[in-house]
This record gives sequence, structure tokens and C-alpha cells, in this order.
Amino acid sequence: MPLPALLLLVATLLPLASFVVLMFWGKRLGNPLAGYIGTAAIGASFVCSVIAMISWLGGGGSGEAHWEAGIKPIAISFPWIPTGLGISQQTAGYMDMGLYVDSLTVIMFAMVTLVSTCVHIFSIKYMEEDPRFPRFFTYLGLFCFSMLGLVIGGTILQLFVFWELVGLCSYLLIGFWWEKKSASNAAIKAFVANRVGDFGFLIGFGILFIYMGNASLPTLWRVLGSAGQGGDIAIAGGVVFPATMLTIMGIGLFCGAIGKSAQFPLHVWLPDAMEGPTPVSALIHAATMVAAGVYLVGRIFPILTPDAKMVVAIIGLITATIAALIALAQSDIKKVLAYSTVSQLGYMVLAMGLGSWMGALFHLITHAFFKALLFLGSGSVIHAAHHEQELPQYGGLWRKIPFTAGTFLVGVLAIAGFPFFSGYFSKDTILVHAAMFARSHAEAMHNSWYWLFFIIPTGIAYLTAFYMMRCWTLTFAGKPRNHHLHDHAHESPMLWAPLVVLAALSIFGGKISVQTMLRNTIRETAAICDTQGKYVGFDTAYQQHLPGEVESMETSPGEPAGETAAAGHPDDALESAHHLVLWYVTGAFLVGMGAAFAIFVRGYYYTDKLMQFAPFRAMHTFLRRKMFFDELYNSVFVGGVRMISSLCGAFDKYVIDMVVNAIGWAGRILASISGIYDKYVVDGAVIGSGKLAWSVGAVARGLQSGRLRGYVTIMLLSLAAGLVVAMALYLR
Amino acid sequence: MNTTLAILAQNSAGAPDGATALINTALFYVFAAMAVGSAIGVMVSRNIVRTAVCLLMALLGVAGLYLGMHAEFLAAVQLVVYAGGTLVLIIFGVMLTNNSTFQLYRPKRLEVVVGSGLVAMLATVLITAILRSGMADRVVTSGNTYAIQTLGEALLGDYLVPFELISVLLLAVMIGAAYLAKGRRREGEGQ
Amino acid sequence: MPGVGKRTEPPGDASASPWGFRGVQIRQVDTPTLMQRVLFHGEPGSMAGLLWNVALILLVFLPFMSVFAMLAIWGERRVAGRMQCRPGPNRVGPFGLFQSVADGIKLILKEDLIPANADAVLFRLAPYLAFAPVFAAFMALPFAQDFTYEPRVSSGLFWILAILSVEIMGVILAGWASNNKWSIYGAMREACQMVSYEIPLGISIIVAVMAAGTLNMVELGKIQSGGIHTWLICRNPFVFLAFFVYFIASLASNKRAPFDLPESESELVAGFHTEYSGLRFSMFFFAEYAAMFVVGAIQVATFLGGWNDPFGLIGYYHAKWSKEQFDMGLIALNCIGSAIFVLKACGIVLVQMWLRWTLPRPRIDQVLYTCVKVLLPIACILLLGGAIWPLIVPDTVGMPWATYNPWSVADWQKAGATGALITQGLLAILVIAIKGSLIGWVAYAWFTRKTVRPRLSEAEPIAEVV
Amino acid sequence: MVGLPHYLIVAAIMMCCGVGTILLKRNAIGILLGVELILNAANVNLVAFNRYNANASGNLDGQIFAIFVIVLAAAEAAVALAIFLNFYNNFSTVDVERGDNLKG
Repeated sequence: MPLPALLLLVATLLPLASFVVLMFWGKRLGNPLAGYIGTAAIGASFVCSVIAMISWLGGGGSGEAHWEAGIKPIAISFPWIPTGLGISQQTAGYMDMGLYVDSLTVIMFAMVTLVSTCVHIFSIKYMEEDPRFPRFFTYLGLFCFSMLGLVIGGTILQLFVFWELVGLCSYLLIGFWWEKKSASNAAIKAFVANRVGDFGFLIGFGILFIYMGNASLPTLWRVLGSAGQGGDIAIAGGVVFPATMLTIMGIGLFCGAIGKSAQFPLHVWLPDAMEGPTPVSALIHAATMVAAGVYLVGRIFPILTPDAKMVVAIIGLITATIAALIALAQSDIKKVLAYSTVSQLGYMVLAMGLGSWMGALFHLITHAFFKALLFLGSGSVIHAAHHEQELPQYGGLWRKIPFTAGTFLVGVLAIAGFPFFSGYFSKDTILVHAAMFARSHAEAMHNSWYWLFFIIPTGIAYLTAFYMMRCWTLTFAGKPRNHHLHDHAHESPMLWAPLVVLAALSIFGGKISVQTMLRNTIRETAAICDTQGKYVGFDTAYQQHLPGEVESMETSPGEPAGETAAAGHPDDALESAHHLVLWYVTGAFLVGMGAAFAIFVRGYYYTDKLMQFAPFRAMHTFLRRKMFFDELYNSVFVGGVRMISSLCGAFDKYVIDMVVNAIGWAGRILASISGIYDKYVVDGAVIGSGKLAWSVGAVARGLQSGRLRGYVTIMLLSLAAGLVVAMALYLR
Repeated sequence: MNTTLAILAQNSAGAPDGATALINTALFYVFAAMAVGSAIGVMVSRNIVRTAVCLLMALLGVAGLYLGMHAEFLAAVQLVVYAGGTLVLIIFGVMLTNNSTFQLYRPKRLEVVVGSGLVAMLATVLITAILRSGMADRVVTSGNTYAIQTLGEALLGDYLVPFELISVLLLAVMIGAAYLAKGRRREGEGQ
Repeated sequence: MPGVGKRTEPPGDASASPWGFRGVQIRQVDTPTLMQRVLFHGEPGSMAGLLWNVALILLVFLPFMSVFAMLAIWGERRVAGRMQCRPGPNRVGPFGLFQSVADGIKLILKEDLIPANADAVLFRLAPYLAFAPVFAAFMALPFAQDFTYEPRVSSGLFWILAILSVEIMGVILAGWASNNKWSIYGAMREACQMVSYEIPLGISIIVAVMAAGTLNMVELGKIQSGGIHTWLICRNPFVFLAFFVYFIASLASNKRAPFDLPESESELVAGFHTEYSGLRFSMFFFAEYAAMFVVGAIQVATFLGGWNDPFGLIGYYHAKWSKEQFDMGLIALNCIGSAIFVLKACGIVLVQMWLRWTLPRPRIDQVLYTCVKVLLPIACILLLGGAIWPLIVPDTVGMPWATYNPWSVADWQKAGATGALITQGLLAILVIAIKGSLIGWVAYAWFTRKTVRPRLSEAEPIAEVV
Repeated sequence: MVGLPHYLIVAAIMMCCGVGTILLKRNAIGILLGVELILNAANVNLVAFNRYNANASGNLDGQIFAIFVIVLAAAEAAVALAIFLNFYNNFSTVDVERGDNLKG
């Protein structure tokens, strides 16, 4: 096994080891020690991941050398359980297990283990007074194992298995304080919402399994890589994978991502999930698990059809918009961050749908850093404020907890797109690609509505800057609004040390070689699919600095004209889009930040004034109540079920009961007639037969002696008799 | 046991000469007598612990028969699971459920007569059936080499699913037995 | 490792499975052993073979076992004496060597009592049931490559364990048939202790077997013939740890101290053999000491390289002389190998005795706790690790070590050779350190005996100590 | 030479003895021992048929069945003993004649 794969495998298994140890001996290890063990395991995992990354990069260089050296990603699979025949298979297939390691895996490992390590360290302090301290680290260990297994898994089945495992961990951790009714409700809500999404995943997986078996990822890409052109695909054995089925499969698999990444119809669980401990929110519900949906879409990206991609884009767009709007009016610090997460996830999904594979995953990585930072920062604030989460209770905290305030500000700047912070680069990439997409499609289809795919994300950038700055200003700036809380606020190095690490990454995360590695991933995919330099399933137009496809443009007539043009001169199109977007992003940052600071620096002074304006107040209520999604779902789904059941109840009560009563009544009359007949005519016969039955029974019950040996005797006799008969018949 | 295995293993090579066949046959009869005799002992002995000892002997005899059929792994499993595990468990059961050490439950005389008659009848029928079935012509076809690998690969290959099911079953049995046998005091006994 | 994509052939194909480097060839049954070749010029006839086997049993194994048991009893008493600062038996014969003979004569002459209320048949049967399996276990012990009673049992290791597990019945019957409260307590303790400790014992053996890839005792010895770093204990860290799990479990399943609950004299008079006297009593003792040797020998054969010396000389010369058909040399080599094997096993037995006089006896619940909650999880983790390890560091098992030269650069290029060598080297150093300290301890005791002896003979007056 | 019928007859006699044990013993554990005997007889048959099978040489299905039967027998013994212990707790005896509370 090559060294990077080996190291990553070890990194995956270490948290499992800590999980096992803590599960059996956690209680005995007690309060700080269990945490130290968990942290040591994930820290060792992080070290392994970093060494793997170095060795990976060293194995061919992170630049062109890697490409030219022809190093393929590591794909190891071996058959596990024999299964039946699929559609296109002549021999029985196997459920495979496998590893798949490419640059994306390596970088995800580094990201996940780093964030996990920070969160572990943070949790030791944050959870120190919790009676179930060891159990918390047990769950964290299981979660880290599942997440890393998800990332390293080489087949869709494995993805699904670990997918469910992270879902389970999320459930356990949201409901960690299950004594709180709201927490256990939130856990159930998250679980149910995820199940809805996973149902779609299962449908997609089922379609895929019927056609392909449990193929490993490279096989999948190699066979279905041309899905992006939108036609039917002939697979082995002369079977055709119809485009409609491909689309349904793609949307089905994406449904899983909708559930896990909290996209539009199922986004309601994520804000509620903030009932869990804050480190959990940081680790699972901001940085890693919710990003798993985007990661999944990234993995199946080459086999998505254009229709499926359009669905992905639209879902992402809707999510990003509504979440950003709702975030404007939330007063709970964690809810603001939660909706901001949903919004950013919508951004990534949108980018995926637009074909900006790299933008989405780039944003995923950077977002993981600054969102983990923001959540841990909010955790620090909440810890300082004795578990008070309402923004109106804060204010002026920066004097008390300066490190938290500073790092939180860094996070805010990063997410808002302060130039040359990490968020700036990733958001810029997405917007550039959105602009290119919008322009090429608008020109090709003669439909200006495609420009919405650029305009709305840009608008959301303004909103993001605004609500993040609002959050920071209300928390740290201005005058203290709750003096008791303010006086007792404090922070500790255990809490802000991880923050500093994450803040540094939030600042510099855009400049480390994330983009290069993502580009390498695309090349590696092409290399392992052995397509002679064609980038399977990836639109080169949107992947910066990739050389164009080797084949000339005439060989791919199926693509829209505008996209072909863009692909022909990717650098020109990029350049112009870049200039366009640069000003929008910077403008969004300045305008949003400035407005928020100006409005909220004096606390709620200006907002109270604005509130006197009725339409504004109505809109505020609308957003504050989360656009009434919960009420909507309650009334539609819960209420619907209730209504149907009450309808059924009424039907039962008035129609069926009436019929039954009538029949009963008629029966009663008939019965009284027949009763007379009965009494004098039938009874004689009945009593006679009853007596007969009783005497037969009295004889027969002797057989049912309850004696085992009696039964065996009878069995034996029958056996012997049967043997004799058989012998007489067959063995003359 | 010691001698027999060696001889069985040794003489399995090549075409058996007359003496080998004789020894093989003799060993078969020794083990068959051991198994059958102890089985009869199981049937007739009154004392339950003696019954268990007879069963042990029968198990050992069966293990010898397995050896004669070149199923040495199976013979070892028979020893370790049956003789070393199940039987000990049963003796535990005996000791936990005896009021006095030498308590006997005697069957009635009529039962004995009827039972023995039935058993004799069944035995007659079975043996007649076997003798008349013409199976004496069957010859040994599987080779004399015994590759434990074959067994292992079959267990983890073709029989993987039953194998896993068995493991699940054992787990269920473990939990179930522990639950069933959980010490519940009889009523009236001091709590 | 297989590449990407789906394989259609069944996983039975050893070369393609992830553990596919396992290539230990199973010896064909019809190859005559060395002794058969030398003595009978090939496969002996049936009657001759029968006579040869009977002679081996009566003239070699039975005397070996009896003499070993007697010497071990003497040795145990001497060791105990040394540890408790007293001389131990030293009157009968040189160094008191014949003490056991004298005891044996006494036991033979004693009246053979059977309690009135005992179950006489079972009472008589029990000592033989305890003794016979232990003796049968000598069947597959590999004293040397060709000095093995039956080298061709393809599952020899499992066989020994299986046969040893029958021994328990003898003890239970002894306890039950005596019709004595203390006896039956001892027997019940024995039963639950042995049955539960067999599990970690078996699992830890499996860890070693997985590293070796064979259950045949001779094959086990052969793949360890390349010097100390090829001994299974040095093959991977999990086997190294399994060694200790096995040792503890073997103490318990052998009812040796500190796990000698079935015969703990402070609670149960003498446990299951309270009612026994005379020769029957000595049968139990023979069984116990022979079993000590057998578990020690299993340990030596599975973990500590069997009959091989630490430098791989025996394996090298055996391969060489086998090629040259130098039979007398081979026999000499086998004699040396047997001596090494017995010495190693005696070393293990010595440690068992040492522990007996060092450690206090736990309670029965603690004994079972140790098994179920400590040893069993550890053994399971080791099993898991042992299964994963060869996936990570492909060992060179299956390559005969006689043809594998660890010092040639060409062999380093083989898959996983470097990793395996580093691991094995480190573990070998560890093993040498442990063994060295053990030998050093014995040597220290030997060289300081002159200064210890005065203390032995002239104890300080008790009054002054108090 | 020993042939297939030899093994079958041994197994048949063992099976009859097992059945006889079940018939003649009143002790529940004795009955369990009889069941074990029957299972063993079946195992001998399985292995013998495997060995004398004309169709598949080198195929060890019979032995694998036998292994499964042995494992199942162990499981069965455990559960049965647990049931007997319960029975003993309730009736202070393991006489199966006493277990007739449900008789007609």
C-alpha cells in the first residue's frame, strides 16, 4: 500500500481506536483524561494527514510536474460480499470495499483533522463541567472516524455507509443534552430530515447499482463520464443507460446532499441543530458534516447530466437566498451563524450546479476554516456569557474577551470577503464562474433570466457582509447591555488557542495551494480514467489555468456554442469576468460591512427607530420567524396528516358506525326472533352435540398429556411407519 | 487416540496394503464400538453425571470416526466445542439443578418396556433400510490429502453468509441465555 | 494489492486475495519423514509402522514425560526453596534429585482410598481422563523438524489445544465423584476458569497463526528458521503482545499459580483432589506438570521459534544437508534442535514456577474478571490488529528464510521487506532484552549463591527479627 | 474394508440410542444429552456422505455442514440449559413430567 494511502488509513482508524477505548473505558478514565485521549488520537490523525499531504505533494510536486509525472491517484478495492447479477453483468458481482485517494482526499483529510483537532482542544475546556464528558469525546471520535471514512471511501456503498454513520453521530451529538426537550426534538428533526434526503440517495444508489453494480469511483467516472453531454450512455454488455435514468439518479443522489447539507426544502433542521453543544456545531454543523453533501456532489459531479446540474443550481440558489435573508433578523448568535452556514452551503451547491467544481470545493475548504472559527468564537462568547446566546444581552464584550473578539472579527472579515482573506478568493472564484455561466448561457439560449445566476449570488454577498458585521457589532462593540453578564465574562487559553490557529488559516487559507491541489484532482481523475488528456465530466472553461482539452472543438458538437467559445479562450473570458466581479465583491464587502457597522454600533438604537415603520416591522417578523418554514411544514405535513386522520375519524364515526349500528339493530330484532326458535329447537341439538364434543374431548385430551416422552413416542412411531412405507415403495 | 491418528495419517498414503486395511478396519470397529457402546450407556445409565461421561466417550468415539474419514479439523472441533465446551456446560447445568448429588429420576417399568421396544423397532427399520439401499457400492472419492485451506476458503467464500448468520445467532444465544438464566429467586426464599 | 475495478474470480484464489501472499505449501501426506527414510528406507509397512509408533510411545514419550514431571516437581521445590531462603529438598541423591523418586515410591505404597459415598467408577476414571489428554498432546509437539511424532497433521496446533481441552473433564469428574463439598467447589472453579480462559488463549494463538499462515507445527517451526528476527514473536507487534496474553491465559487454563483457585489450600483443603491418595493423586500431579511442559512447548513452537537457534544456523544447515542427503548430519542437527526446544520450554516452565512463588492468589471473581473484561478485549484488539497488519506491512512469510537473504539489496526491493525488517529488528531487540534480563537474573543468582547460602543455613533468630 | 453403510449403521444406532435416551429419561438434562447424541449421529452421516460422494471430490460441504451443526448444538445446549435453570427455579426439579401445566 503506498505511503499516503497507508497514512490516511491510519488517520482514519485512530479516531475509531479512541472511540473504542473511550466506549469501554471512558467512564473510568474520567473527566480530563478521556478528553486528552480523544484529542491525542485526532491530533495523531492530523499529523498523519499532514505527513500524507507532504508525501503526496512530494510524490510529483504540486504543480505541473505532478501532471507530467503521470502519477495516478491511489485506488484500491477488493471484493467483499458476493451479490447477484446486475443489468449489464454476466457474472455475479461483488460488494466492493475500497480506498480512493487523490488530491481532494488528501486536502479534505488535512482540513477535517485540523478542524477536529481544534474542536477537540476547545471542547476539553468548553465541556469541562459536563457530567457526560467522556461520552462526548466518544461520540466525537466516532464522528471523526465516520467523516474520514466517508472521505477515503472508494465506492458509493462505502460513501453511503459512512454517510449514515455521520448522520447517526450528528443525531447523537445534537441530542447530547437530551434532558432539554428542545435538544431531543432537534435531534429527531435532524434525523428525520436526513432520512428524507437519504431516501432519495437510496433511490439514486439503487438505479446506479442496477446498472453498474457497486462500482468504485474511478469505474463510475470512466463509464459514465460523458453524462455531462446529456445523452444516453452505452455501458458494458450492450446495455444503454438512458439519459432520463441518469438524471433521476443524479437528482436522487443529490437528494442525499440536500438532506445532509441542509438545502432548501430540508434546511430546517440545521438551525435547530444549534441545540447541541457549540463545539459540535462548529465541527459537524458548520465545518465538516454538512460539507459532506457538497463533497458527495463533487464526487458524483462527472456523472451529473445538465438537467440534474440545473436542479442542483436552482436548489442552491434558493437556499442561499432565503438563508441569507433569514439570517438578517435572527437574534440568537448561533442561529445567525447557522443560517449563514446554510447560505454558504447554498453557495457551494449553486457553484456545483453551475459547473464550478473547483469553486465549490475551494469554498468548502475555506468556509470550513472560517466557519469553524466563527462557531468556536461564538462558543467562547457563550462560555464567557454563561450560556447566554441572545445578541441583545451582549455588547461591548471586546474589552473582556479580546482574543475572541479579534479572531471573531477575522472570521467575519473572511466570510464577508475582505480582500486577500481566504473567503475573498473562494467567493471570487464562484462569482467569476457564475458570471461566465450566466453570460454564456444567456447568449446561447437567448434568455436573459440566466443572469439571475450571477445577480442573486452577488446580492447575497452584500447580505452576508451585512449580517456578519451586525452579529459582530452587536456582540463585541458598543456599550454593554447586560452588566451582570459583562462583568463576569472571561476567556481562557484553552479556548482561544484553537481560535488563533483557525484565524491564521482563515487569513491565509486562500493562498495555500488548495486551488492547485483541486486542479490536480481534476487531472488525476482524467489520468485514472485513462482518457488521453480529456477532462472527464469537468468543464474546463470553469477550472482556471487548466490546459484546454486535447481534442479539438469540432469533435464535441453537442455543447452549446457560447460554452465552446468560452472553452476556446478560457483565459480571456476569465480575465473579463474577473474584472467585473472584483469590484462587485469588494463593493459588497464595503457596503455590507459599512452599513451594518453604522446601524448597529449603537446597539439597537437605530433599529428601534426603523421598527416603527410598519412594512419594515412586518418584514422583520417574517424573517425573524424563519419565513414561517417551521409553521408551514407543521401545518402542511403534521397538520395534513392530522386533517386526514380526523377526516378518517369522522368517516368512521358517522358513516361506518351508522351502518354498523343499523346492522346491529336489525340483527337484534332478528336475533330475538331466532332466539325463540333457538331456545326450544336448536338448543336440544346443540346441547346434545356439546355433550358429545365434551366426551370426545375428555377422551382426546389424554393424548395431550404434556409429557415430552409421549410426544416423542408418537413421533417415533410415525417415523418408523414412514420408513417402512418408504422402504416398501422404493427399496424392493 | 495418539496411535490411531498417526496410523490413520500414515496409512492413508498410496494404495493400502492388506495390513493397512486390516488396521483401518480394526480402528473403525474400535471407535464404532466406543461410540455405540457409550451411546447405549447414555441410554441406560441412571445417574445423570454418568450419562454425561458416557456422552463424552461417545463424542470421543465420533471424533475417532471423523479421523477415519480424514476430517481431522472436524475431529478437533468436536473435541474443543463438544467435549471441552458443551459438555462442561451441561455438567454445570447438572450441578446447578440437582437437589441432592445423587438424585435419580426413574422411569416406570412399562415406559421402559415400551421405549426399548420402540427403539429396537426403529433401529431394525433403519438398519434394514441402510442395508437394502445399495449404498455399499459407494467408494471413497475425495482425496486423502486434507487441506485445511479448502475448508477455510469454503467457510469464508461460498458459505460466508451462513457463517455470518451463525455468528449473529451465537450472539443472540449468548444474550438470550444470559437473560433466561439470570438468577431469579424462587418465591419464599430469602431475599 | 489488486488494482482498481471488479474482479470476477471467486475470492478463493489465494494469490489475488488481499492476504494473498500467504503461500505456505502444505506438506503432502505421502512424503515419508526423515526417520522413516533412515530406518525403513521410505514409508514403512503397516505392521512395522505400528510397531515403530508403539515403540516411540513406550520408549520415548512416556519415559520423557515421567522423567520430566519428576524433575519438574523437584525443580519446583528447589526454586521455591531458593525463593523462600531455604535449601529445598537436598538429601536424597545428588542435590536431592531423587526426592521425587522417593515420593513416588511412597505414593505407590500408600493405600488407595475411595470414600464410601463416592461414585466409585467415576472416581477411578477421573485421574486417567485428566492424564491421557495431556499425554496425547505430545503427538504434534515439534521437538525438531524431523523429531516430531506426527509432523503431517495439517492442523496440529489446533489439535493440541483441542485435546488439552478434554483434560477439564477429568478434573470435574474427580471433584464430583468425590462427593465432597470442597472437591466440587474446586471442580466448578476449574471448569469455569478453564472454559473462559480457553477463549483468550485460542485467540492469542490465532494472532500468531495469522502471522504464520499455517497450523502445522512443523511448518510453524520452518518459517521461523531464519534467526531471531524471523521468530513469530518478532514478526509484528501484535504477536509480541499476544505472547503475553497467551502466557497469562495458559497459566490460568493450566490452573497454575496465581490462578490455582481449584486447589487453593487455604480455602478448599486441596480442591478437587482432596479425597485422592496414592497413585491416583500422583496422576493428577503428573498431568499438571506435563501440561505445564505442553503449554510451554506450544508457546515456544508458536512464538519463540521452536527448535531454531537465534542465528538461524539449524535452519540453514538443515536446508543444506537435506539437499545433500546427509542423513547423519540431519539427525545430529535434530538432536541439537530437540535440546534447544526442550531448553526453551523449560525456560518457560521456570518462569511459571517463579511466578507461582511470587504472586498472591486472586479471588475467583477477580480471576474471571481478568479473563472476560481484560484479557478477552485485549485479545480481540490484537486479533483485529494482527489481521490488519499484513495489509499494511506485507511480510515475507511464505518465502523460505533459507533462500531469503535480509542483507542483500535485491531482497529489500520485495514488497514490504523494509517495513517488515524494521519491525522485526526492533522487536528482536526487545525480545533479546527481555530474555537477556531473565538469563542475567539466573546468572546473578548463580554467581551470588555463595553469599546467599549462609543466609539459607543460618537464619537469624526469630526473636531478634521481631 | 469399511464402506459407507458401516458409518451409516453406527450413526443409526447412535441415533436410536439418542431417541431412546429422550424416551427413557425423566431428567431434562438427560433429554438434552439424547438430543446431542442425535445431532452427533447426523454429523457422522454428513461427513460419511461427503467422504463417499461420487460426484464431487475435494468438496468439503458435508464437513462444513457438520461444523455448523456443532455450533448450533452448542447454541442449543446453552439456551436449553438456561430454560432448564428457569424451570428448576420454578419447580425445584428438572423432572420433565412436572412440566405439564398446560396439559388439556
